[in-house]
Amino acid sequence: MGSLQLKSIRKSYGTHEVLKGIDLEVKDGEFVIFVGPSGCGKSTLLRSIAGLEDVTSGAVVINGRDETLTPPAKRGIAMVFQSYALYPHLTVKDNMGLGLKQAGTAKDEIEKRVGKASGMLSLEPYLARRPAELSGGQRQRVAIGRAIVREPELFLFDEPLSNLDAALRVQTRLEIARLHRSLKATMIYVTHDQVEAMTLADKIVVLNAGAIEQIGSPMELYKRPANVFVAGFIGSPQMNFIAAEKVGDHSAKTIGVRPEHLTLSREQGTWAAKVVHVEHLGADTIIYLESDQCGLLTARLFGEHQYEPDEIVYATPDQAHVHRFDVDNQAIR
Amino acid sequence: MGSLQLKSIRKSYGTHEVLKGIDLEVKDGEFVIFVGPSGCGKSTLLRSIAGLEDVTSGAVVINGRDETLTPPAKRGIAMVFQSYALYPHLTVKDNMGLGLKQAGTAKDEIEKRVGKASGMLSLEPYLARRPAELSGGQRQRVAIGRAIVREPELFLFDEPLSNLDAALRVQTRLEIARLHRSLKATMIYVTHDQVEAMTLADKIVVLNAGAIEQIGSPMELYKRPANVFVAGFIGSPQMNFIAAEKVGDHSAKTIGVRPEHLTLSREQGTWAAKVVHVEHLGADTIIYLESDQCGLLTARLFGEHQYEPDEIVYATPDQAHVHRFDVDNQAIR
Amino acid sequence: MSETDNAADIVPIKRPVRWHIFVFMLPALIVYSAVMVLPLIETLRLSLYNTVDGQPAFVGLANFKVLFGDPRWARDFWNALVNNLIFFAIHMCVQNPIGVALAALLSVPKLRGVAFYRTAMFLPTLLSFVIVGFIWKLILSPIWGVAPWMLDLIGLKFLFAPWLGQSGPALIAVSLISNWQYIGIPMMLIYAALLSIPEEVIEAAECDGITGWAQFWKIKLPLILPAIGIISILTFVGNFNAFDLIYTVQGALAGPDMSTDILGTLLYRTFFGFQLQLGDRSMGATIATVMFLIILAGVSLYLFVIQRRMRRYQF
Amino acid sequence: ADVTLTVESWRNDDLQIWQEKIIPAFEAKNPGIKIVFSPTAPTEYNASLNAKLDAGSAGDIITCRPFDASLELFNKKQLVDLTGLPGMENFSPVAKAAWTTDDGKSTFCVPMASVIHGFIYNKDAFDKLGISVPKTQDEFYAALDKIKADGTYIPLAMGTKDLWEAATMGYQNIGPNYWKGEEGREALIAGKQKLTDPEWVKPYEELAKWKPYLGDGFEAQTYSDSQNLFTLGRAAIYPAGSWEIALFNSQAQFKMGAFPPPVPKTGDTGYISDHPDIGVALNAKSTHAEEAKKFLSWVASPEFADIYANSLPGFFSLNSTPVKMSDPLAQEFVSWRGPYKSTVRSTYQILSRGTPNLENETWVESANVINGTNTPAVAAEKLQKGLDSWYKPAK
Amino acid sequence: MSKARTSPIRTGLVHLALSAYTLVALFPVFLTIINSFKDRASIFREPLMIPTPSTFSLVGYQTVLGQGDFATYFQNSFIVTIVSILLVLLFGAMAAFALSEYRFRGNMLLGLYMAIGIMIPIRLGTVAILQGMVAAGLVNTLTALILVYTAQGIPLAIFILSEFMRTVSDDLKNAGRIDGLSEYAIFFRLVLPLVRPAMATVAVFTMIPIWNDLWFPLILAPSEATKTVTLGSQIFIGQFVTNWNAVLAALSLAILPILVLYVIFSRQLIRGITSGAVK
Ligand SMILES: Nc1ncnc2c1ncn2[C@@H]1O[C@H](COP(=O)(O)OP(=O)(O)OP(=O)(O)O)[C@@H](O)[C@H]1O
Ligand SMILES: Nc1ncnc2c1ncn2[C@@H]1O[C@H](COP(=O)(O)OP(=O)(O)OP(=O)(O)O)[C@@H](O)[C@H]1O
Ligand SMILES: [Mg+2]
Ligand SMILES: [Mg+2]
Repeated sequence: MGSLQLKSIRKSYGTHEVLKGIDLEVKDGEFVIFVGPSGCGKSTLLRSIAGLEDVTSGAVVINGRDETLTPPAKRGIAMVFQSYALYPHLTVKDNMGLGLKQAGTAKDEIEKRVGKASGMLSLEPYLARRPAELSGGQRQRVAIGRAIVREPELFLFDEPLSNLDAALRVQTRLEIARLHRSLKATMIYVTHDQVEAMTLADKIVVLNAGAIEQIGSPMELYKRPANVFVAGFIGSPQMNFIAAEKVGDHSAKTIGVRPEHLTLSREQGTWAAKVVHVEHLGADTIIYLESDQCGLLTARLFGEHQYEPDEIVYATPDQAHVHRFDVDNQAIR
Repeated sequence: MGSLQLKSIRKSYGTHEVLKGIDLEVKDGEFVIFVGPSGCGKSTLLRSIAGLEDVTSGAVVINGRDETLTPPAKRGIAMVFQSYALYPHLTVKDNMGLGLKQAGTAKDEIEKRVGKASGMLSLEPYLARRPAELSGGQRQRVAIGRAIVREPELFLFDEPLSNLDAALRVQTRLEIARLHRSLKATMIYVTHDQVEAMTLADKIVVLNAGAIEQIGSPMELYKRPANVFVAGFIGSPQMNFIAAEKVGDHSAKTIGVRPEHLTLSREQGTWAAKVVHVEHLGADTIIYLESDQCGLLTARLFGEHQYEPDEIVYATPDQAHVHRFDVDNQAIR
Repeated sequence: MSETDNAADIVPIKRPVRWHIFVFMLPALIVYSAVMVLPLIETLRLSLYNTVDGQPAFVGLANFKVLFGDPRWARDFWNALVNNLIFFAIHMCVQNPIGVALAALLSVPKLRGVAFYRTAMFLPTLLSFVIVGFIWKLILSPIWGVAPWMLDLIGLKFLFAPWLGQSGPALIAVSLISNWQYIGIPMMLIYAALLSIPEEVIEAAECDGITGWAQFWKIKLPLILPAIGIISILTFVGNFNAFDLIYTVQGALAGPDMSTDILGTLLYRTFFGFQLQLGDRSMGATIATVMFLIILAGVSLYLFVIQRRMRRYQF
Repeated sequence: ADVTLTVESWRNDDLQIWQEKIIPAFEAKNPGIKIVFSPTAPTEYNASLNAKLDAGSAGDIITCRPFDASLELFNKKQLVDLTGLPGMENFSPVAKAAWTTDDGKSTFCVPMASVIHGFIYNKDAFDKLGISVPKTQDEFYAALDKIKADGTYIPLAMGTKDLWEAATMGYQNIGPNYWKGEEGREALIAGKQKLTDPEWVKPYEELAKWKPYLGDGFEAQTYSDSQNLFTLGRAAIYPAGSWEIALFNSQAQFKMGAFPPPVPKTGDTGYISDHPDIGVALNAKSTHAEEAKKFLSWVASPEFADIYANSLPGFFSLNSTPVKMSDPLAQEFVSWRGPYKSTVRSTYQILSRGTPNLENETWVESANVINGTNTPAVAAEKLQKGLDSWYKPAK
Repeated sequence: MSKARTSPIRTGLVHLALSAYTLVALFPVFLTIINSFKDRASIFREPLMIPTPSTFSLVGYQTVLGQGDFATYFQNSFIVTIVSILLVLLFGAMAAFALSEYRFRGNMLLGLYMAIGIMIPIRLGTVAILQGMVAAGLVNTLTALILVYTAQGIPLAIFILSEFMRTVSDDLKNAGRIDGLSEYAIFFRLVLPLVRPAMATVAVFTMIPIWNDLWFPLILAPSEATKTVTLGSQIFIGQFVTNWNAVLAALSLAILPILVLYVIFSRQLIRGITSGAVK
């Protein structure tokens, strides 16, 4: 009841091609996350699915029907906009309830659903306010609330949590996950947050410059990135890329090691390097190294560690987790 | 040349008090980060410092002068707005350059600074576009660029990186850190991102419901949170709080253990618990546990670990990192 | 809007008929066409007819030939056109800038008494031209003496002249009266436009050091340009249709010596007649058609050239 | 049921008199007929009446402007031929001329009132300055000079702002003395005289001499300014039309007198403009033609003439039966009808049928001449040229 | 909004400028009103003096109010004006929305067609209009006036409103579409409330010529029962009338109701602004 197929969707603004032929199959009830660098076309793709943007060519098939020309209102979707797009003249409550009211839902049913959503999003104290009187995070929550009260089959979220604080973000993320499970709705979600992407998604779609780089489950992407781009994009801090020949590996062009797969030792190891900068995050420590052989390296250690800039350390890659890429930047498997 | 003092700043909207007496001292060249739950008053405080919001009482002292009534333009500040607030009619280039032009900066100097900032923010391809033709992340970068080209003494950033992807975020964060060092400017920064807060700040100010909960360096807050609120707010996933009496500790009301300070073992440990849910983030694994004794627990393990729901495991807190809080939720030192 | 931008060029699939467009257009179209357009066409049609031997007959463009060929008709017409252009120029240079300036002042944030100022300054616009004509004739009258008395107060009495009675100043004086009356229109439109600029953009400008005048010129003005476009075209259309005020202030003959005659007064005099002059519907319709073409040219220029180039910003 | 007749008129000033005197008098005698007097502002009257007649929604009784405006309506068959209407015999052909076809065969309006031009003066002022009523042109200027020298009064209350004041109260007022009334007017229509002939230029030359005697800023002085100047006692002489009498009587706080336009030389025949101004006609589309005719016959009766002329001093009946006027000023005006030769305004009949319109041009040029922006000769030439451009007198 | 952003000097200058123009705008009106309360002689002798006990006189008002049934006239004017405004706003806004929101073939031409109405004075069509009304039996009804004024107001309303509707954010309308709102609901529930300042402006602009119009009441509805105020009071403004007391009183009386209407609409404007200004 919420399957989606995109068939070579293309979209241009004037001569500028933003989507370069997107093919995608989303099964009913799946949770799909779009990630990709800023400006790669995530929002545009989401808007095309919603029917807000006319695609230049290609087809949007929802539940097996070609809906490329169906108006958004008839596609049975809910969407959270990156710019929130709240109705400035309505209160929070009416912002959330308008769609239901329009659909002729009974008053007390609206009341109930809005009550539930606003409880879930801690919005109760603000129900009577207008958007102008809310903080950024509160507005974002209203936008989410507006989408979820309608309980459609297909949800589109454009960076819905970017303005929330960590605690609320975790909480809302869990709520969305629960919603997904309980409604069995299909969800398509854009985020920049790695944790969100890794924890929520059934399937992550990595976009780059209007094209799909890889589609896969979170751990697939983490463990077996198809190419340098995906390898670099998934995981934070970014994977270290080292010119293969510098380290004597001639079967690849580039090798990649994630920061968490480097171990440091003051005594011995594969690559000698100088500590450049140390970041203490509490639970982790990020150490930036400069090595003659491999250039800049980032290592991520669990817990707290005292390293001083200019200290010389040895970094050893975990051989089981070394990625190798060919001249075309494709992973060698 | 960029010191700031806030003297019992209060701000109400009607009867609703948003800031409840904020005292803060920021030294010249310091990097101060405001964190706090959504709606706690961070943006309002920032806007009060900028002079965009009239404080109800209290004083804003910049560089030793009381500037409570000085117009924003004369305070020598630059600000990045949460909603970007770009000039819709100007190109990206002119958006960034307008302030300088107004200040009478020479043309080639403007050119140079805009060039530098747009290089730093990867905005070169968009210099001739207008905000409406940009993606969310691109707009945010323009807003940052507009602030930094002016190189004032005091920067105010309201969640400047929330719409950027991980890579760009790291890159921009480093640029802001570099900018801070090179300009020796004072920066006040609102963020929800723990990594940003921990890595950038000289000093983190934790706000809650319009009041300051704690001020301290990132590691101070992480290691010695003053109270339950700060302990819960700093660190992600959140610290585990356990009713002290349940675990036989009668000198405290609550004890807190961060997820990263729990070790799991299938064989033995302090608290027996059942696995509820496992999140694989690649570099880490988050394990949610249900224990009869302590209720819900979250554990964070480095690397990948295979646990299955319903498995029984034993969690052991790292005694060196157990936090203890009294009945007033204050930390016991 | 964006949703249909490129539909025509590439996607060959036909979109379903959008009935709502018809529904939205229909009531306006019906009332407007039936009560306004058809009667007007009926009238303009008369420009191709004239009475020949006491019978109405189709004469083609003969009426236009008379209007432009007959020296007297042509003289009256060109005189009116030139006066009209002056009239328009004065409105553009006086009324609209002042209106914009007033709107800008009114939109200064946190100003007290805005409602009063706005109402007071809009009051002249509310008045019927009968009132306006009557009051200003009195004020400028050398007999009643208000204007000379006030000039005397500031020691400028020697500047006073019976302006409305002198061919040179009369047109300027009438134009200024009209400016006084209609200044509320640009003021209100620009005020509404200024208010729809988002607060945060202005705040960003404040922080950027762009304040006061610079803020107006560099931020607000570009954002209200579409509204300025509207007031310009409305002024243009309004001025080329104007006649009421001149009728009441200077009479139907737009004295002295036709020096305040504009197209509107010429048209009304011709069409409806005046005193012993009988209404000449054919020549009136001919003048109306020419005026219509002039205005149409202006409006088309605006719609097809200026408005298309002008960027609009969605807030 | 009662039949209601609606009277279209531009005389909104007369509303009260109709409601209080005329209508009750008629209705008393004609039960079953109700009259509604429905006036329009004079400036709008012609246009709105034409529109209503064209669309068929005009009232039953139409008040007629003199000459061509009404003739046009008759030619369009919008007015009924009233030649045989009972009561028409009460009017002389001259009285009917303004509402009769060019060939003199049909009359389509019942003449109602005429107005006479002359000068009204402030008697108190004349007495104070010891001026006697001027009979000739020279005496007239002598009087003006004297008033001017004294300085208390503005000699002549006239402005050029409204244009028609200069033409009607100036040119048409004094002109007949120079072009010899009907004689000149008919000659002009017949093409035997031209506006550039001395008879027609002379009045302009006289007007040009008025300038120094007018008030400050007379160029912007409106008609009502002039009235006020005079009635408030600030001006001594008012070039007038007889219609002012009622208003002046109610407003002026001093004694007034009137004198006819001074003749060029002692012993010259005097001429006055006694101009038919108001008539009433029957709308051809009226559904109550019979009742309306009854009403029109009554308007033609001496009874109506008496009520009307006495309620509206200054509007003189055109009825052959003389009406005794109770108002002294009005009586003064009407008394000139015997010794002076009456004529109608020179531009009204036939000569204002084309474009440019001679009447309109006369307004403009009269003002120009007084303002000094055109010399009398130039003005006359312009008028004649305009007339020549379309008027071909029947040879 | 901030005190810090408003310097007292700047505020003072702004007030000075605004007061100065207010004076210019109000002075003639003030002059009319004070003189309407004076006797005739002092109107002329001391036009600038406010009425004193010795010069005070209500004769003008007595004359005016004694003439005709002004209560009915006012009622007619209000009905005609208000109904016409409502129709103009509704029909005009609907058409403006269609023209500004949708791209369809002939959009531009249709826009131009709708603009013709502001290019030719409707008065020229009087005869045909009157004939139509006679045929429809609407002469001497308020309906006739309402129809004409609605037709007359629509072009300007479309012209102004479509410009303002273009500034309503697409995202917002799209959010509505996603929410399942029909195009009608988007128009009535989202766009209309958001262009309220412009609607109020249009209402005021539409109101002025209607209220002040003399021509169509004269032609289409001159009967006593359908007379409007403007028509009712025009008898004091004839060519030969010098009854300044009555004229000034009639003029003063005519200012009041339209001022009231204006205040009503401009209050709408303020409400529109405070509720819709910020996203
Ligand atoms: N104009 C206003 N009227 C009434 N209340 C307001 C207004 N503006 C903000 N508030 C309230 O003030 C509180 C603080 O808002 P503020 O924008 O400072 O929050 P914040 O800390 O920046 O939150 P976020 O992280 O979500 O951006 C919020 O609860 C908000 O609802
Ligand atoms: N109206 C427009 N005209 C021209 N280019 C546009 C327009 N709208 C978007 N673009 C461009 O299309 C590209 C894709 O935009 P989109 O909003 O889909 O990016 P995104 O992936 O959502 O980025 P972000 O993560 O920053 O929100 C961007 O490079 C943007 O500059
Ligand atoms: Mg986006
Ligand atoms: Mg905020």
